[in-house]
Amino acid sequence: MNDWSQALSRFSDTTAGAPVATHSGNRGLDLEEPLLFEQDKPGRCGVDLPEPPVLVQDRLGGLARTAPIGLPGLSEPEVVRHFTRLSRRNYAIDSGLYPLGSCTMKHNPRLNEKLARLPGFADLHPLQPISTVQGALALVDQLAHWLKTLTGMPAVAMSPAAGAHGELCGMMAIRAALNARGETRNRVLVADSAHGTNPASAVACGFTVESIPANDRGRVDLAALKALLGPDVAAIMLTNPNTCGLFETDIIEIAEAVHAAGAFFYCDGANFNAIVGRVRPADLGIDVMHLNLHKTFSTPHGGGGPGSGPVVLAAALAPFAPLPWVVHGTDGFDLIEQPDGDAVASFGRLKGFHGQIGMFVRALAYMMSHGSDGLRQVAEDAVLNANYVLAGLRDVMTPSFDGPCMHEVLFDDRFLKDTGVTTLDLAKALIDEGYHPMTMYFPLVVHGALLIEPTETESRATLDQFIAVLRALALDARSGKADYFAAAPVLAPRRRLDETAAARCPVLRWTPAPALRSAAE
Amino acid sequence: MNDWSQALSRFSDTTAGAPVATHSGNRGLDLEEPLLFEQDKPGRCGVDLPEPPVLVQDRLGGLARTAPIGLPGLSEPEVVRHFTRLSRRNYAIDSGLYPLGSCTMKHNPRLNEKLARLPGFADLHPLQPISTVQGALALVDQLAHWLKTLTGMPAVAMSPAAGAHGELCGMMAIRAALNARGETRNRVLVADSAHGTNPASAVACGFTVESIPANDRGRVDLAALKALLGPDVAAIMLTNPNTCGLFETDIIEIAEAVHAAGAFFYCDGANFNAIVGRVRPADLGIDVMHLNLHKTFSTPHGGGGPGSGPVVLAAALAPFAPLPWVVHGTDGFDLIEQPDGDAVASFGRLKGFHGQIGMFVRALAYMMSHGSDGLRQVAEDAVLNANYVLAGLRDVMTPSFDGPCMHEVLFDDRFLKDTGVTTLDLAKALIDEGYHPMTMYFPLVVHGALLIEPTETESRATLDQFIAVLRALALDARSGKADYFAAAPVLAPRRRLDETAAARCPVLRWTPAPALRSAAE
Amino acid sequence: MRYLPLTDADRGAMLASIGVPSIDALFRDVPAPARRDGLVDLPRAMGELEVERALGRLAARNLGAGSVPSFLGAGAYRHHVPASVDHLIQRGEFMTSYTPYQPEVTQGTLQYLFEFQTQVALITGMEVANASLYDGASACAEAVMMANRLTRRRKAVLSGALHPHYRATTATHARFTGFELVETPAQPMGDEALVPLIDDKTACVVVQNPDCFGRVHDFTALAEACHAKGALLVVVVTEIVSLGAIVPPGQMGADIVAAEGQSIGNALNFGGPHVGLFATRERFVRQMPGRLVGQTVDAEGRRGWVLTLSTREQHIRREKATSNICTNAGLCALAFTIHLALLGEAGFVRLARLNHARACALADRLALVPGVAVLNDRFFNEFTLRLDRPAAPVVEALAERGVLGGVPLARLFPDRPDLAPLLLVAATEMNTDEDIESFAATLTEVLS
Amino acid sequence: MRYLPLTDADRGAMLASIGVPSIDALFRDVPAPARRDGLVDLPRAMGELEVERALGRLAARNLGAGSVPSFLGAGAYRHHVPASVDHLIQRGEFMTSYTPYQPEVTQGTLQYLFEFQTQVALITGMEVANASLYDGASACAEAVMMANRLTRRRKAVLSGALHPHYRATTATHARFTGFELVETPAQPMGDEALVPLIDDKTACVVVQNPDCFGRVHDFTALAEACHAKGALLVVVVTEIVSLGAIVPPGQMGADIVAAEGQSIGNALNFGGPHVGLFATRERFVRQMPGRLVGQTVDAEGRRGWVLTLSTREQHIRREKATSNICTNAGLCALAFTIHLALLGEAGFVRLARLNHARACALADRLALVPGVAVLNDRFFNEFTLRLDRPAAPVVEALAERGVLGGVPLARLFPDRPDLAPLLLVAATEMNTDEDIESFAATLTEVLS
Ligand SMILES: Cc1ncc(COP(=O)(O)O)c(C=O)c1O
Ligand SMILES: Cc1ncc(COP(=O)(O)O)c(C=O)c1O
Repeated sequence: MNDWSQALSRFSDTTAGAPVATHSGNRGLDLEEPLLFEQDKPGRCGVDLPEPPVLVQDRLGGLARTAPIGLPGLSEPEVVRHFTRLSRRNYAIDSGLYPLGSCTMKHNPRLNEKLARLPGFADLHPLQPISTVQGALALVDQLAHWLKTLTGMPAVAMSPAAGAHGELCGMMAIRAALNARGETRNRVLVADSAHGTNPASAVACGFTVESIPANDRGRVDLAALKALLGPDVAAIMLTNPNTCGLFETDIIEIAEAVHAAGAFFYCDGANFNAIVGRVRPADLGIDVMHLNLHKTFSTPHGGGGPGSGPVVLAAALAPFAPLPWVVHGTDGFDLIEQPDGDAVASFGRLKGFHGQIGMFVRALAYMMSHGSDGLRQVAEDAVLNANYVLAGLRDVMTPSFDGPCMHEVLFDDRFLKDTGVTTLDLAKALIDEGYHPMTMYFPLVVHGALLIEPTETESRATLDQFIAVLRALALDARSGKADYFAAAPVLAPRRRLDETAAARCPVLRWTPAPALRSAAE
Repeated sequence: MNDWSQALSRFSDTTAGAPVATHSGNRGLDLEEPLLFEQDKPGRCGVDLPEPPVLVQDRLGGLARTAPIGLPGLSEPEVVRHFTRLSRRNYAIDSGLYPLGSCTMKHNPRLNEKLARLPGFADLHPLQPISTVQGALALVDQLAHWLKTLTGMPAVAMSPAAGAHGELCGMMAIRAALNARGETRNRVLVADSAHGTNPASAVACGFTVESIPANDRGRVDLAALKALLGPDVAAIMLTNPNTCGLFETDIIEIAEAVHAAGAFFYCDGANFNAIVGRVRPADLGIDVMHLNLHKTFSTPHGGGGPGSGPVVLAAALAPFAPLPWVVHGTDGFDLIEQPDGDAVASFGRLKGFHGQIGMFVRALAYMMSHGSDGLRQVAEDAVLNANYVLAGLRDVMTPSFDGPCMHEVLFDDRFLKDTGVTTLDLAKALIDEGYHPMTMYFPLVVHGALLIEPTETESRATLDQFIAVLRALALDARSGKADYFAAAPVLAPRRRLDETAAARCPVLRWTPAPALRSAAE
Repeated sequence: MRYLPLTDADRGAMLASIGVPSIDALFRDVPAPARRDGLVDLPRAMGELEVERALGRLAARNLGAGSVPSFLGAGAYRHHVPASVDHLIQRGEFMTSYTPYQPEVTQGTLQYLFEFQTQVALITGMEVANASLYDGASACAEAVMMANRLTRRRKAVLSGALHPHYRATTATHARFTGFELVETPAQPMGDEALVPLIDDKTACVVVQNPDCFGRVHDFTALAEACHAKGALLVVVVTEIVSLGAIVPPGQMGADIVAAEGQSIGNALNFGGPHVGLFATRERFVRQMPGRLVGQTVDAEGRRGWVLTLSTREQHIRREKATSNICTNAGLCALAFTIHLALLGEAGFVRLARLNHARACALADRLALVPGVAVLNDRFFNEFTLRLDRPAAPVVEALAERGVLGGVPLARLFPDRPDLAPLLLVAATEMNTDEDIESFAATLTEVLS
Repeated sequence: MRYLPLTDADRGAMLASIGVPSIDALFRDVPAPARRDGLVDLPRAMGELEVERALGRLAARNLGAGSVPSFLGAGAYRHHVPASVDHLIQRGEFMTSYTPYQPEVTQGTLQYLFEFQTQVALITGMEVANASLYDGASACAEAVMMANRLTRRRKAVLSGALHPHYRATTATHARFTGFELVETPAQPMGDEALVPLIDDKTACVVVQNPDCFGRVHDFTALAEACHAKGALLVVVVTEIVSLGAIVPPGQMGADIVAAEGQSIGNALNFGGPHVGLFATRERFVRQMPGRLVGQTVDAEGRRGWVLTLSTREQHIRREKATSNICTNAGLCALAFTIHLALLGEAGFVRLARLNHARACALADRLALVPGVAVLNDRFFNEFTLRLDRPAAPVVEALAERGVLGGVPLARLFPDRPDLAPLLLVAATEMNTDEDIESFAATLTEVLS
């Protein structure tokens, strides 16, 4: 006869030491779920495949795998339940407001998912004869047309797989253009409020990075920038609107100064949502900019990708765009995959194949759905929502800068001074209230930053509740409830996690014995 | 300047009077959601349709709708979030064990969903020319072949939309056969452990119902049945395995007695999962039986349908099957939609069109996936799992009958005697533990019934934890924790709901003023 | 087998802890003659890819209505369903849960059913609606039986312009529960005289709007005539989208509305599953068939929903229940609720106007085809044509040329040779100008 | 617009509570010359149905690989993905959440990434893996740069049999970060001599298995030669399913594995999105690019997961980061994790065997076609043919006849006329006997 209680202790593992309200460790609809590897039954399989024919002799050249792999065996019902349960431990746009500044977490239409799955797109091999993929090439061409028109730029490189990849692409184009001019410029000036990928991308192209200080209005200090400019400066990297949620008011002068110094102007377009349809980067003097299709154009962020980061380019940089190029050929579209013909100056290839086509379908469907009128409305509503949040909170929290913001609003932690409550604590309290926290401690230019980006797909009622909750929490903080904040969250699937321990002795994979031990620790 | 706190009170409505841990009323990932109607913004729309051309004059004959309808206006993001949040307040098979006795809550494969959505099935109009739907008719024919083969019966009526609809169909066929024989028999004998639909269906065909008592072994009392049989008995209705989870051991003698009395034997096939592939109802002397495709053959229950309830028929009843009939015609398949030709004796039509075709695709995909071998294994594993639960609990709970059970196991509340804990309390405590409760207070033949049907798609590990939890709860009950049980559940989205109040003054729809009032009550 | 979590090792260990030697021991209650040792004569298990191929081949042998210009209606309509609808109904928490018997963990289902009931009541102009029935035809039969219970009368007058499937379904119930049906013959032209048929034995009159020839009617006077005789008016609606454009039955004085909801949120599915809508007056609710969700509060005073008035239902009342229905059309009702939530007031009205406009365009174009006459002067998105020859072979000829050109009334009224030349055609927002052109051109070709 | 919840009434009220007269006031920081009043020159908003039609037309202008017999590989493979995979990755909680920066409410993402890391480590035979990179080619470039960091050397030796896209991607990074590449020419026959190219300036040697001609290799000796010189061995895998059948790189002594994971769980997508796999030795982890999920406990001692070792990453280290990568391939990694969870040990091994068997059958059949020679004596599911003429036009001719007959190596090596007659063909579990027959028959026809 079994000792049934083992079945409990097994599950208590996952909540070892904790005072569990239930025998199972579950809490109503909040269900604990062990790792796949802890559910292994040898031989069990969630896919039925025909028995392979016995080969007289394989052609693996004596390299047939003999050692077991160690993958767990589960049935389909268990796998479906496993991932359903995991999904229920996530917050998402579909669940509620996700005001993560600089991430543009907007609604992801299901239409786009449906279209990306059409066999005519999803079931195409990248190396099929060009004659059999004319529709897919037309798709790339149409999306390129939308991006070029919205930015006012003459060319676009479609292959980068994300924003950072786009930065790399842009900086490489700049380097290639300089080489073509026979110039060696190695300095790149990056705004100190820039996202970490900016300096990292510049360095990945062999540049050295210096930071441009911000002025007290949260913008680039024009004088300081001019002082930094010189014959050895290859480019500057700014984000506009910048990561303080502010439009760079001097941007045209900045562009002129940069061009006068013979350098290029790279703009991080992650915040394009604030100005799409209302401002064309080309009109600001920008030479090159990446667009995060997974932000402004709503391709789902997917818990960390896949993304897509096309890069629009000024004429001076266009010839150096990476391969492949979709071009209009004699009969239909053609694909240039080698650095010859028109693409002879291309700096080369950034990834396998042609780009994030599946994301292109989604982004184009999104753009067509909005149209020129809808996209302009997107920018206006995104900015309106952010300013509405600012107006609702300015008297109880501390906005870092005066005046209206663009699509996101930046607060610092002065309003928490002497409360014993930190930016982090406030964010964790928001989790109990049913919200995803805002971006914290970024940008680095203010202390204890709280960067809130509601996006245009949030309703006024949602913002009203969010504002009311933040107002109430700000009040709580000032009324000495520091302990409440320090303990938060208490209603989520997990309390605060020990990140120090995780980094001190990293457990980066499951292994039979140790994992159980560490779980039982 | 807005009074932001209104935004809170609005939401507190939904938790009026309750001590809420948070300002928003949300609890981490457990999010409150108002009604659609409370999110209305006039003019807002989640679907973009082209502006209809202005008609010189409509052809509605002066009946154009003028009064507003009162539907709320929401955007797509709000609608997606609304229903995502609602879904997260449900328990489901995908989340965990759903041991609802007599409901056969088994895994629903996504393959079946995908196939049912193939345009070749989902996008067919029921009245297209027969020549354009040969594949769909072949599908019906193939599914019919599987059902006839598995039951050993010569005919099947495919159109019933659910089990109860199948019961109606079966009883109508019996009535039609009797009429054809020129016999008027009005009494139908129904086992007292039968599901409520059985007597209701019999009455809906104009029969009077009498109940057949069970013996102390939980089976039909053969002697009592024989005593009830007579020339005015049209049919008996039994469920086999019955709703006590027991196989009717005397079933063959019962069939003989029924037939000797000139009556028909209707079997409720809701529990076919216990015997599929191992026992053919035809071999038991059954004349007619419905099958719940949404139970045995895994079409999703969908929170209350749609289902499908084909009815297998003995030769004596086959001619009376309802319309339409799918038949093999001269060129391909044909559809008989009128009571003529072979179908001249058909008792008529039960619903619009041809049946639950979308469910047929799913059920056939399920059957093909299992095959004759897999379906037999289904019955064996379903029975094995139920007996495993019985073995794990027999010493701490009180099984109502001796011996092994079939696919479900019945306990009564004797083990709760003098604990102050009821069957209902125990079920509610299971909710906090992360389980859907078993079927309660059904069947009516035992006191405080707890009917547990794990199904074959639950793993041993899942059953081990379930058993362990029930053992622990049984112990808690006996150790005087009645208050804990009376209060349960406390971890679900809602505590126990006031069903009496709901029935006393029913609020069956939202109405602008009253709904708010009653919510605030 | 991919769906079965138990391994042979599990099975052995489980049999051991049960204390039986073999699985057969657990089937010992099965009488020996009925035990089967071998496998039934059916194919063995197939992998997902094989099943996909096999059923894919079957699907490929059908002509998908969306793959050609298509103009079929007659109780099932091809509308555009937003992608988010199908995404949301497939959420496991909706699709794989049971009827919401445990309200604490099924508030999701209960709340949307409450929203569904409200939507149905609003668009039909009625006071209350239930949580769905199987389909429109069975809802029609339930309506008549409910009228019988309410009036304690056993006669129903059916309009000849009621969809023949609805009439047949109702007739089946009449035959077995023994109530009387008075049916008038189907008349594609002219008004039918139903009032004279109403007497003090009449439980209800059943009419359809738009009717099965596509005509729209004002039933206000009929409702008054019914009420004057103590009878109820049952109005059937097979194209629910029509209620965005025409006066709702409730406003005409209907006592019960039985409708088909497929047009909103649901695919054609070759006829099923669809979703039956059922609405009536508040005072009749205790005689209503099907499930009802009601609002209440929980132990903490928070608003919530439960299944209510179950004393009408089979699981409580058994043979005394108002209906035998149990499983209904939950997930189709959810699709309906989501789609209508997306449409909202503005979208629903616009969708209806758009349908009417498409149908007007189609009627005007087809009227120009030699040998074709449009019979309706009033319609919503569907109307009747009289051809200069039997319609059925014409439709076959159209199908061969890649046009699904409507429903020949001979298919619905085989016993009415006089209706053989009639063709029922519908247009929705799915039909483009090109569709209409190619229909007209092909029809011209076929008729010439 | 259906995606925008604000109404004009909202906008007015919100502007009022902000205290500005118009939306333009909020854009006042935009320099006047850059302000645009009109709309950009692009189409206006479209409804869902219109967008569906427009993009449906584009999709219809492509020849879906599944609609004909298809034998393309060369870095992207057509495998069967169970329906449950695509269902689960579309759950809103996965698809619409961000990188898991808030672990308390993203345990779902974090746990599957931890499972993904473990799966990748297991099948490659390595100690640790990261949470994904963009794709195989970019992973290859990252591997070389990581080797440079680890060895503080700046020379990489690339096998000529490395996929040309991988080589090109790596070369791009080499050009801009200034490290040296030594490349051997592609040789479809015979072994290449890499060992002599390794010296004490060599950071790493990069090889591929199976290589871009489909050949499988044992790199054990090469690994020893690398280590003897203090260099690292980087093994690239473009067909990850092969690891179910052949000895994994880890067992051969690889120091870094850079692979493409598309074959498991992901569609072809015309080349993207795919998913880059990256695995290495535990002691190298702090030089690893990309995200890492680590196990820890929460304040109640319950096991949980977090993003860890972030001090390698750009958002902490900025210009000193090990890589600039931020967004990676999360959802594709989830598809990989789910599919591999379904396969498990038994299914993964069987799938690999099945692929090898299909390829053997294909090779045997094509070898019988006049004018065709099979070059490989050893392969997994892909091999190289030598035709009696240039392969590219042959492939075009095959496509016209409804067969996607592999990848002409001229497309990957345009600068190598000597490779023009070579055709790279792959077979997977998706290819039926009929597919193989019609390929062989059509090829015979085209070559005769
Ligand atoms: C301002 C900014 N720049 C660049 C990036 C990097 O984009 P991606 O994550 O797509 O690589 C981000 C993303 O968070 C960002 O917010
Ligand atoms: C034993 C039994 N009979 C009949 C039914 C009715 O089937 P349906 O709900 O499909 O109408 C059920 C469903 O719960 C049942 O359990």
